[in-house]
Amino acid sequence: MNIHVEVREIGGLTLDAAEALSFVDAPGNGAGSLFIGVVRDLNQGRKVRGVSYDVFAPLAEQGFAEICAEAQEKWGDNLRLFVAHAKGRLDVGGISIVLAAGSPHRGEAFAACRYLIEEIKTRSPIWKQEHYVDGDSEWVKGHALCSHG
Amino acid sequence: MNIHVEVREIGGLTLDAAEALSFVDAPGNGAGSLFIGVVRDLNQGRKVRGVSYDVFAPLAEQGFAEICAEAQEKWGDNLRLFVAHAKGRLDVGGISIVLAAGSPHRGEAFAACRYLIEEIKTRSPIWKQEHYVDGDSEWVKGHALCSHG
Amino acid sequence: MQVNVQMFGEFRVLGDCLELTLPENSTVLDLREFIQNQVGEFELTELLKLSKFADEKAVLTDTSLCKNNQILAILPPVSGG
Amino acid sequence: MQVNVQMFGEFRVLGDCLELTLPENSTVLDLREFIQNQVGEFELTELLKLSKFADEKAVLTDTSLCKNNQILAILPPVSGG
Repeated sequence: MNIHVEVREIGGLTLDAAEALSFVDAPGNGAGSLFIGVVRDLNQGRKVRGVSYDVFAPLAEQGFAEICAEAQEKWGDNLRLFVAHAKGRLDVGGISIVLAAGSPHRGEAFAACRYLIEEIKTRSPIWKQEHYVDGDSEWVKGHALCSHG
Repeated sequence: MNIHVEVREIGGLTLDAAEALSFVDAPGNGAGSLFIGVVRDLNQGRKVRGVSYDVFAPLAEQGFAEICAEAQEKWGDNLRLFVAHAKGRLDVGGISIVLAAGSPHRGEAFAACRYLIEEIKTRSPIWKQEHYVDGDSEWVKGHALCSHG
Repeated sequence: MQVNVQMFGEFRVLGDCLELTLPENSTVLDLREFIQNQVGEFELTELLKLSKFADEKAVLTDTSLCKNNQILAILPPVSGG
Repeated sequence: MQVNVQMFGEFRVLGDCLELTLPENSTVLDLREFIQNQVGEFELTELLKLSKFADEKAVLTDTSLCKNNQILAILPPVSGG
Protein backbone atom coordinates (compact mmCIF):
# COMPACT_ATOMS: atom_id res chain seq x y z
CA MET A 1 0.00 0.00 0.00
CA ASN A 2 1.51 3.33 -0.99
CA ILE A 3 -1.06 5.62 0.64
CA HIS A 4 -1.50 6.30 4.33
CA VAL A 5 -4.41 8.47 5.52
CA GLU A 6 -5.43 9.10 9.09
CA VAL A 7 -7.33 11.34 11.45
CA ARG A 8 -5.46 11.16 14.72
CA GLU A 9 -7.01 11.98 18.11
CA ILE A 10 -4.88 14.37 20.08
CA GLY A 11 -3.86 12.80 23.36
CA GLY A 12 -2.45 9.74 21.65
CA LEU A 13 0.60 10.01 19.42
CA THR A 14 1.36 13.49 18.11
CA LEU A 15 1.80 14.04 14.41
CA ASP A 16 5.37 13.52 13.34
CA ALA A 17 7.30 14.57 10.25
CA ALA A 18 9.84 11.75 10.53
CA GLU A 19 7.08 9.14 10.43
CA ALA A 20 5.64 10.71 7.28
CA LEU A 21 9.01 10.92 5.51
CA SER A 22 9.85 7.39 6.46
CA PHE A 23 6.53 6.19 5.00
CA VAL A 24 7.06 7.89 1.64
CA ASP A 25 10.66 6.72 1.30
CA ALA A 26 11.46 3.88 -1.10
CA PRO A 27 14.66 2.71 -2.85
CA GLY A 28 13.49 4.23 -6.14
CA ASN A 29 12.51 7.58 -4.67
CA GLY A 30 14.94 10.48 -4.91
CA ALA A 31 12.67 13.20 -3.59
CA GLY A 32 10.44 13.79 -0.60
CA SER A 33 8.24 16.84 -0.16
CA LEU A 34 6.61 17.45 3.21
CA PHE A 35 4.15 20.01 4.49
CA ILE A 36 3.21 20.70 8.08
CA GLY A 37 0.48 22.99 9.31
CA VAL A 38 1.09 24.53 12.70
CA VAL A 39 -1.14 26.55 15.06
CA ARG A 40 0.14 30.11 15.02
CA ASP A 41 -0.20 32.81 17.64
CA LEU A 42 -2.06 35.35 15.56
CA ASN A 43 -5.01 35.17 13.16
CA GLN A 44 -6.58 38.19 11.54
CA GLY A 45 -5.13 40.42 14.20
CA ARG A 46 -6.32 38.37 17.21
CA LYS A 47 -3.90 36.70 19.60
CA VAL A 48 -4.51 32.97 19.55
CA ARG A 49 -3.83 30.57 22.43
CA GLY A 50 -4.92 27.38 20.70
CA VAL A 51 -7.22 25.78 18.13
CA SER A 52 -9.73 22.94 18.45
CA TYR A 53 -10.07 20.79 15.34
CA ASP A 54 -13.47 19.18 14.90
CA VAL A 55 -13.37 16.39 12.31
CA PHE A 56 -15.97 13.99 10.90
CA ALA A 57 -13.29 11.31 10.83
CA PRO A 58 -14.70 8.52 8.60
CA LEU A 59 -15.68 10.93 5.83
CA ALA A 60 -12.43 12.88 6.21
CA GLU A 61 -10.32 9.73 5.80
CA GLN A 62 -12.44 8.65 2.83
CA GLY A 63 -11.82 12.07 1.27
CA PHE A 64 -8.07 11.98 1.98
CA ALA A 65 -7.84 8.63 0.20
CA GLU A 66 -9.76 9.99 -2.80
CA ILE A 67 -7.47 13.01 -3.00
CA CYS A 68 -4.40 10.76 -2.81
CA ALA A 69 -5.77 8.60 -5.62
CA GLU A 70 -6.28 11.74 -7.73
CA ALA A 71 -2.68 12.76 -7.09
CA GLN A 72 -1.44 9.33 -8.17
CA GLU A 73 -3.51 9.60 -11.33
CA LYS A 74 -1.91 12.97 -12.11
CA TRP A 75 1.69 12.33 -11.06
CA GLY A 76 2.20 8.58 -11.13
CA ASP A 77 1.01 5.39 -9.48
CA ASN A 78 4.40 5.04 -7.83
CA LEU A 79 3.90 8.19 -5.74
CA ARG A 80 3.95 7.35 -2.04
CA LEU A 81 1.67 9.64 -0.04
CA PHE A 82 1.08 10.27 3.65
CA VAL A 83 -1.77 12.32 5.15
CA ALA A 84 -2.47 12.73 8.85
CA HIS A 85 -4.74 15.34 10.44
CA ALA A 86 -5.13 16.07 14.12
CA LYS A 87 -8.49 15.99 15.90
CA GLY A 88 -8.89 17.82 19.21
CA ARG A 89 -7.32 20.86 20.81
CA LEU A 90 -3.80 22.07 20.05
CA ASP A 91 -1.82 24.90 21.59
CA VAL A 92 0.26 27.38 19.54
CA GLY A 93 3.05 25.42 17.85
CA GLY A 94 1.00 22.23 17.73
CA ILE A 95 0.99 20.34 14.43
CA SER A 96 -2.48 20.14 12.85
CA ILE A 97 -1.56 18.38 9.61
CA VAL A 98 1.37 16.45 8.16
CA LEU A 99 1.52 15.62 4.46
CA ALA A 100 4.31 13.95 2.54
CA ALA A 101 4.87 12.81 -1.02
CA GLY A 102 7.75 10.61 -2.16
CA SER A 103 8.65 10.08 -5.80
CA PRO A 104 11.62 9.38 -8.07
CA HIS A 105 11.95 13.06 -9.03
CA ARG A 106 11.22 16.30 -7.20
CA GLY A 107 8.71 17.87 -9.59
CA GLU A 108 6.10 15.22 -8.86
CA ALA A 109 6.77 15.26 -5.13
CA PHE A 110 6.29 19.02 -4.86
CA ALA A 111 3.23 19.08 -7.11
CA ALA A 112 1.53 16.20 -5.29
CA CYS A 113 2.21 17.64 -1.84
CA ARG A 114 0.79 21.01 -2.88
CA TYR A 115 -2.24 19.34 -4.46
CA LEU A 116 -2.95 17.41 -1.26
CA ILE A 117 -3.02 20.47 0.98
CA GLU A 118 -5.09 22.61 -1.38
CA GLU A 119 -7.70 19.89 -1.90
CA ILE A 120 -7.80 18.88 1.76
CA LYS A 121 -8.33 22.51 2.78
CA THR A 122 -11.39 22.93 0.56
CA ARG A 123 -12.94 19.45 0.60
CA SER A 124 -12.45 17.99 4.08
CA PRO A 125 -15.10 17.93 6.82
CA ILE A 126 -12.88 19.76 9.31
CA TRP A 127 -13.75 22.81 11.42
CA LYS A 128 -11.51 25.07 13.45
CA GLN A 129 -12.48 26.75 16.67
CA GLU A 130 -9.93 29.37 17.70
CA HIS A 131 -9.32 30.10 21.36
CA TYR A 132 -8.05 33.61 21.98
CA VAL A 133 -5.75 34.95 24.65
CA ASP A 134 -8.59 37.21 25.84
CA GLY A 135 -10.64 34.11 26.77
CA ASP A 136 -13.05 34.26 23.83
CA SER A 137 -13.51 31.38 21.37
CA GLU A 138 -14.87 31.40 17.83
CA TRP A 139 -15.55 28.96 15.01
CA VAL A 140 -13.56 30.11 11.97
CA LYS A 141 -15.78 31.14 9.06
CA GLY A 142 -15.47 28.62 6.26
CA HIS A 143 -16.91 27.79 2.88
CA ALA A 144 -19.65 25.37 1.89
CA LEU A 145 -18.79 21.83 0.80
CA CYS A 146 -19.91 20.49 -2.58
CA SER A 147 -22.06 17.40 -2.91
CA HIS A 148 -21.58 15.05 -5.85
CA GLY A 149 -24.20 12.83 -7.43
CA MET B 1 19.11 34.83 12.61
CA ASN B 2 16.41 33.35 10.43
CA ILE B 3 18.67 31.56 7.92
CA HIS B 4 20.73 28.44 8.51
CA VAL B 5 23.05 27.16 5.76
CA GLU B 6 25.53 24.32 6.06
CA VAL B 7 27.62 21.81 4.20
CA ARG B 8 27.84 18.81 6.51
CA GLU B 9 30.59 16.20 6.31
CA ILE B 10 29.18 12.70 6.26
CA GLY B 11 30.49 10.72 9.19
CA GLY B 12 29.36 13.34 11.68
CA LEU B 13 25.67 14.03 12.22
CA THR B 14 23.40 12.89 9.42
CA LEU B 15 20.98 15.33 7.88
CA ASP B 16 17.72 15.39 9.74
CA ALA B 17 14.26 16.64 8.79
CA ALA B 18 13.19 17.26 12.37
CA GLU B 19 16.13 19.60 12.95
CA ALA B 20 15.22 21.59 9.84
CA LEU B 21 11.53 21.87 10.76
CA SER B 22 12.37 22.85 14.29
CA PHE B 23 14.65 25.62 12.97
CA VAL B 24 11.99 27.13 10.69
CA ASP B 25 9.25 26.99 13.34
CA ALA B 26 8.21 30.21 15.09
CA PRO B 27 5.07 31.27 17.00
CA GLY B 28 3.87 33.32 14.04
CA ASN B 29 4.45 30.59 11.46
CA GLY B 30 1.51 28.45 10.39
CA ALA B 31 3.22 26.57 7.58
CA GLY B 32 6.39 24.58 7.06
CA SER B 33 7.50 23.17 3.71
CA LEU B 34 10.37 20.70 3.64
CA PHE B 35 12.26 19.00 0.85
CA ILE B 36 14.66 16.10 1.13
CA GLY B 37 16.84 14.67 -1.60
CA VAL B 38 17.64 10.99 -1.24
CA VAL B 39 20.05 8.70 -3.08
CA ARG B 40 17.97 6.36 -5.21
CA ASP B 41 18.78 2.92 -6.50
CA LEU B 42 18.49 3.66 -10.21
CA ASN B 43 19.67 6.47 -12.46
CA GLN B 44 19.25 6.51 -16.21
CA GLY B 45 18.79 2.76 -16.21
CA ARG B 46 21.87 1.94 -14.16
CA LYS B 47 21.65 0.30 -10.74
CA VAL B 48 23.21 2.61 -8.18
CA ARG B 49 24.84 1.52 -4.92
CA GLY B 50 25.77 4.97 -3.62
CA VAL B 51 26.76 8.52 -4.52
CA SER B 52 29.78 10.59 -3.47
CA TYR B 53 29.07 14.31 -3.13
CA ASP B 54 32.05 16.54 -3.79
CA VAL B 55 31.47 20.09 -2.51
CA PHE B 56 33.54 23.27 -2.51
CA ALA B 57 32.12 24.05 0.92
CA PRO B 58 32.92 27.73 1.55
CA LEU B 59 31.59 28.83 -1.84
CA ALA B 60 28.59 26.51 -1.54
CA GLU B 61 27.59 27.96 1.84
CA GLN B 62 28.09 31.48 0.51
CA GLY B 63 25.80 30.61 -2.39
CA PHE B 64 23.17 29.00 -0.15
CA ALA B 65 23.04 32.19 1.92
CA GLU B 66 22.64 34.33 -1.21
CA ILE B 67 19.81 32.12 -2.45
CA CYS B 68 18.09 32.34 0.95
CA ALA B 69 18.38 36.13 0.89
CA GLU B 70 16.79 36.17 -2.57
CA ALA B 71 13.91 34.04 -1.28
CA GLN B 72 13.37 36.42 1.62
CA GLU B 73 13.33 39.33 -0.80
CA LYS B 74 10.67 37.58 -2.88
CA TRP B 75 8.47 36.06 -0.14
CA GLY B 76 9.13 38.07 2.99
CA ASP B 77 11.87 38.92 5.48
CA ASN B 78 10.09 36.85 8.09
CA LEU B 79 10.65 33.61 6.15
CA ARG B 80 12.75 31.20 8.18
CA LEU B 81 14.96 29.03 5.96
CA PHE B 82 17.15 25.99 6.51
CA VAL B 83 19.61 24.52 3.99
CA ALA B 84 21.97 21.62 4.66
CA HIS B 85 23.85 19.60 2.05
CA ALA B 86 25.85 16.45 2.64
CA LYS B 87 29.50 16.09 1.62
CA GLY B 88 30.99 12.63 1.21
CA ARG B 89 29.65 9.22 0.23
CA LEU B 90 26.06 8.10 0.83
CA ASP B 91 24.43 4.75 0.22
CA VAL B 92 21.00 4.36 -1.39
CA GLY B 93 18.44 5.94 0.95
CA GLY B 94 20.96 8.42 2.35
CA ILE B 95 19.82 12.04 2.58
CA SER B 96 21.86 14.39 0.38
CA ILE B 97 19.98 17.61 1.04
CA VAL B 98 17.43 18.95 3.50
CA LEU B 99 15.65 22.26 2.89
CA ALA B 100 12.90 23.85 4.90
CA ALA B 101 10.95 27.09 4.79
CA GLY B 102 8.68 28.34 7.55
CA SER B 103 6.24 31.22 7.12
CA PRO B 104 2.89 32.50 8.37
CA HIS B 105 1.04 31.07 5.33
CA ARG B 106 1.61 28.06 3.11
CA GLY B 107 1.95 29.78 -0.27
CA GLU B 108 5.20 31.48 0.70
CA ALA B 109 6.58 28.35 2.38
CA PHE B 110 6.00 26.17 -0.69
CA ALA B 111 7.30 28.78 -3.13
CA ALA B 112 10.44 29.48 -1.12
CA CYS B 113 11.25 25.79 -0.63
CA ARG B 114 10.87 25.14 -4.35
CA TYR B 115 12.99 28.18 -5.19
CA LEU B 116 15.78 27.00 -2.89
CA ILE B 117 16.09 23.57 -4.48
CA GLU B 118 15.92 24.80 -8.08
CA GLU B 119 18.56 27.49 -7.51
CA ILE B 120 20.82 25.24 -5.43
CA LYS B 121 20.71 22.58 -8.15
CA THR B 122 21.90 24.95 -10.86
CA ARG B 123 24.19 27.33 -8.95
CA SER B 124 26.00 25.30 -6.30
CA PRO B 125 29.57 23.97 -6.61
CA ILE B 126 28.54 20.38 -5.98
CA TRP B 127 29.44 17.30 -8.01
CA LYS B 128 28.00 13.80 -7.86
CA GLN B 129 29.97 10.64 -8.51
CA GLU B 130 27.69 7.65 -8.85
CA HIS B 131 28.86 4.21 -7.76
CA TYR B 132 27.13 1.40 -9.61
CA VAL B 133 26.25 -2.10 -8.48
CA ASP B 134 28.51 -3.45 -11.27
CA GLY B 135 31.53 -1.82 -9.58
CA ASP B 136 31.92 1.06 -12.01
CA SER B 137 31.86 4.72 -10.91
CA GLU B 138 31.14 7.84 -12.92
CA TRP B 139 30.95 11.60 -12.40
CA VAL B 140 27.46 12.73 -13.39
CA LYS B 141 27.43 15.07 -16.38
CA GLY B 142 26.47 18.56 -15.29
CA HIS B 143 26.14 22.07 -16.62
CA ALA B 144 28.56 24.98 -16.52
CA LEU B 145 28.35 27.56 -13.73
CA CYS B 146 27.92 31.25 -14.50
CA SER B 147 30.38 33.87 -13.34
CA HIS B 148 29.16 37.31 -12.37
CA GLY B 149 31.07 40.58 -12.56
CA MET C 1 -37.93 5.86 11.03
CA GLN C 2 -34.98 6.90 13.17
CA VAL C 3 -31.87 8.75 12.09
CA ASN C 4 -28.90 9.85 14.12
CA VAL C 5 -27.51 13.21 13.02
CA GLN C 6 -24.05 14.10 14.29
CA MET C 7 -23.26 17.77 14.88
CA PHE C 8 -20.03 19.48 13.84
CA GLY C 9 -18.54 22.94 14.17
CA GLU C 10 -21.03 25.62 15.22
CA PHE C 11 -23.85 23.04 15.36
CA ARG C 12 -22.14 21.58 18.43
CA VAL C 13 -24.20 24.11 20.45
CA LEU C 14 -27.15 21.76 19.79
CA GLY C 15 -25.29 18.82 21.34
CA ASP C 16 -23.09 16.09 19.83
CA CYS C 17 -25.93 14.44 17.95
CA LEU C 18 -29.69 14.57 17.39
CA GLU C 19 -31.85 11.43 17.47
CA LEU C 20 -34.69 12.22 15.11
CA THR C 21 -37.87 10.39 14.10
CA LEU C 22 -38.81 11.06 10.48
CA PRO C 23 -41.66 9.82 8.26
CA GLU C 24 -40.86 6.85 5.99
CA ASN C 25 -39.18 7.76 2.66
CA SER C 26 -37.87 11.07 3.97
CA THR C 27 -35.18 12.70 1.88
CA VAL C 28 -32.22 14.75 3.01
CA LEU C 29 -34.31 17.79 2.09
CA ASP C 30 -37.05 16.63 4.45
CA LEU C 31 -34.44 16.16 7.17
CA ARG C 32 -33.06 19.62 6.48
CA GLU C 33 -36.52 21.19 6.82
CA PHE C 34 -37.24 19.16 9.95
CA ILE C 35 -34.12 20.53 11.63
CA GLN C 36 -34.76 24.00 10.25
CA ASN C 37 -38.15 24.01 12.02
CA GLN C 38 -36.69 22.76 15.30
CA VAL C 39 -33.88 25.29 15.42
CA GLY C 40 -35.30 28.64 16.40
CA GLU C 41 -32.10 30.65 16.36
CA PHE C 42 -31.70 32.86 13.28
CA GLU C 43 -27.93 32.45 12.95
CA LEU C 44 -28.13 28.65 12.96
CA THR C 45 -30.97 28.52 10.44
CA GLU C 46 -28.93 30.75 8.13
CA LEU C 47 -25.91 28.50 8.66
CA LEU C 48 -28.06 25.45 7.95
CA LYS C 49 -28.80 26.81 4.47
CA LEU C 50 -25.05 26.78 3.76
CA SER C 51 -24.58 23.32 5.26
CA LYS C 52 -24.53 19.84 3.70
CA PHE C 53 -25.53 16.46 5.02
CA ALA C 54 -23.30 13.42 4.67
CA ASP C 55 -23.00 9.80 5.65
CA GLU C 56 -19.64 8.23 6.46
CA LYS C 57 -18.79 7.79 2.78
CA ALA C 58 -19.99 10.86 0.91
CA VAL C 59 -21.64 14.25 0.99
CA LEU C 60 -25.32 13.74 0.09
CA THR C 61 -27.59 15.71 -2.19
CA ASP C 62 -30.95 16.95 -0.93
CA THR C 63 -32.75 14.31 -3.03
CA SER C 64 -31.01 11.36 -1.31
CA LEU C 65 -33.33 9.10 0.65
CA CYS C 66 -32.71 8.67 4.37
CA LYS C 67 -32.48 5.12 5.73
CA ASN C 68 -33.72 3.78 9.05
CA ASN C 69 -31.02 3.89 11.77
CA GLN C 70 -28.72 5.78 9.43
CA ILE C 71 -25.83 7.77 10.86
CA LEU C 72 -25.73 11.15 9.21
CA ALA C 73 -23.70 14.28 9.82
CA ILE C 74 -24.46 17.92 9.33
CA LEU C 75 -21.52 19.72 7.78
CA PRO C 76 -21.38 23.50 8.12
CA PRO C 77 -18.95 25.39 5.86
CA VAL C 78 -15.47 23.94 6.43
CA SER C 79 -12.36 25.77 7.57
CA GLY C 80 -9.96 22.95 8.25
CA GLY C 81 -6.49 21.81 7.43
CA MET D 1 53.71 34.10 -7.38
CA GLN D 2 52.13 31.02 -5.88
CA VAL D 3 48.51 29.90 -6.12
CA ASN D 4 46.82 26.84 -4.70
CA VAL D 5 44.17 25.43 -7.02
CA GLN D 6 41.77 22.93 -5.47
CA MET D 7 40.37 20.19 -7.70
CA PHE D 8 36.72 19.11 -7.77
CA GLY D 9 34.69 16.47 -9.57
CA GLU D 10 36.45 14.91 -12.55
CA PHE D 11 39.54 17.05 -11.94
CA ARG D 12 40.17 14.97 -8.81
CA VAL D 13 42.12 12.60 -11.09
CA LEU D 14 44.86 15.28 -11.01
CA GLY D 15 44.98 15.16 -7.19
CA ASP D 16 43.26 17.22 -4.51
CA CYS D 17 45.09 20.44 -5.38
CA LEU D 18 47.77 21.91 -7.59
CA GLU D 19 50.49 24.21 -6.20
CA LEU D 20 51.34 26.45 -9.16
CA THR D 21 53.92 29.17 -9.72
CA LEU D 22 52.65 31.89 -12.05
CA PRO D 23 54.18 35.12 -13.36
CA GLU D 24 53.23 38.31 -11.47
CA ASN D 25 49.91 39.90 -12.53
CA SER D 26 48.56 36.67 -13.95
CA THR D 27 44.83 36.61 -14.62
CA VAL D 28 42.43 33.72 -14.30
CA LEU D 29 42.76 33.34 -18.07
CA ASP D 30 46.54 32.95 -17.70
CA LEU D 31 45.95 30.36 -14.99
CA ARG D 32 43.48 28.55 -17.22
CA GLU D 33 45.99 28.43 -20.10
CA PHE D 34 48.75 27.32 -17.74
CA ILE D 35 46.70 24.36 -16.59
CA GLN D 36 45.50 23.68 -20.14
CA ASN D 37 49.13 23.28 -21.21
CA GLN D 38 50.00 20.99 -18.30
CA VAL D 39 47.04 18.66 -18.80
CA GLY D 40 47.72 16.46 -21.77
CA GLU D 41 44.55 14.44 -21.71
CA PHE D 42 42.00 15.48 -24.35
CA GLU D 43 38.90 14.87 -22.22
CA LEU D 44 40.15 17.03 -19.38
CA THR D 45 41.21 19.90 -21.64
CA GLU D 46 37.73 19.84 -23.19
CA LEU D 47 36.21 19.82 -19.69
CA LEU D 48 38.46 22.70 -18.67
CA LYS D 49 36.88 24.87 -21.37
CA LEU D 50 33.49 24.34 -19.70
CA SER D 51 34.88 24.97 -16.23
CA LYS D 52 35.05 28.10 -14.08
CA PHE D 53 37.51 29.27 -11.47
CA ALA D 54 36.43 30.56 -8.10
CA ASP D 55 37.73 31.74 -4.76
CA GLU D 56 35.88 31.01 -1.52
CA LYS D 57 33.43 33.87 -2.09
CA ALA D 58 32.57 33.97 -5.79
CA VAL D 59 32.96 32.48 -9.25
CA LEU D 60 35.62 34.54 -11.05
CA THR D 61 35.72 35.89 -14.60
CA ASP D 62 38.74 35.18 -16.80
CA THR D 63 39.87 38.81 -16.44
CA SER D 64 40.20 38.61 -12.62
CA LEU D 65 43.74 39.02 -11.32
CA CYS D 66 45.26 36.20 -9.32
CA LYS D 67 46.80 37.06 -5.92
CA ASN D 68 49.89 35.60 -4.31
CA ASN D 69 49.05 32.64 -2.01
CA GLN D 70 45.46 32.73 -3.17
CA ILE D 71 43.28 29.66 -2.71
CA LEU D 72 41.37 29.01 -5.90
CA ALA D 73 39.15 26.21 -7.08
CA ILE D 74 38.46 24.77 -10.48
CA LEU D 75 34.74 24.12 -10.94
CA PRO D 76 33.70 21.71 -13.68
CA PRO D 77 30.03 21.69 -14.73
CA VAL D 78 27.94 21.04 -11.61
CA SER D 79 25.48 18.22 -11.00
CA GLY D 80 24.72 18.57 -7.32
CA GLY D 81 21.78 18.80 -4.96
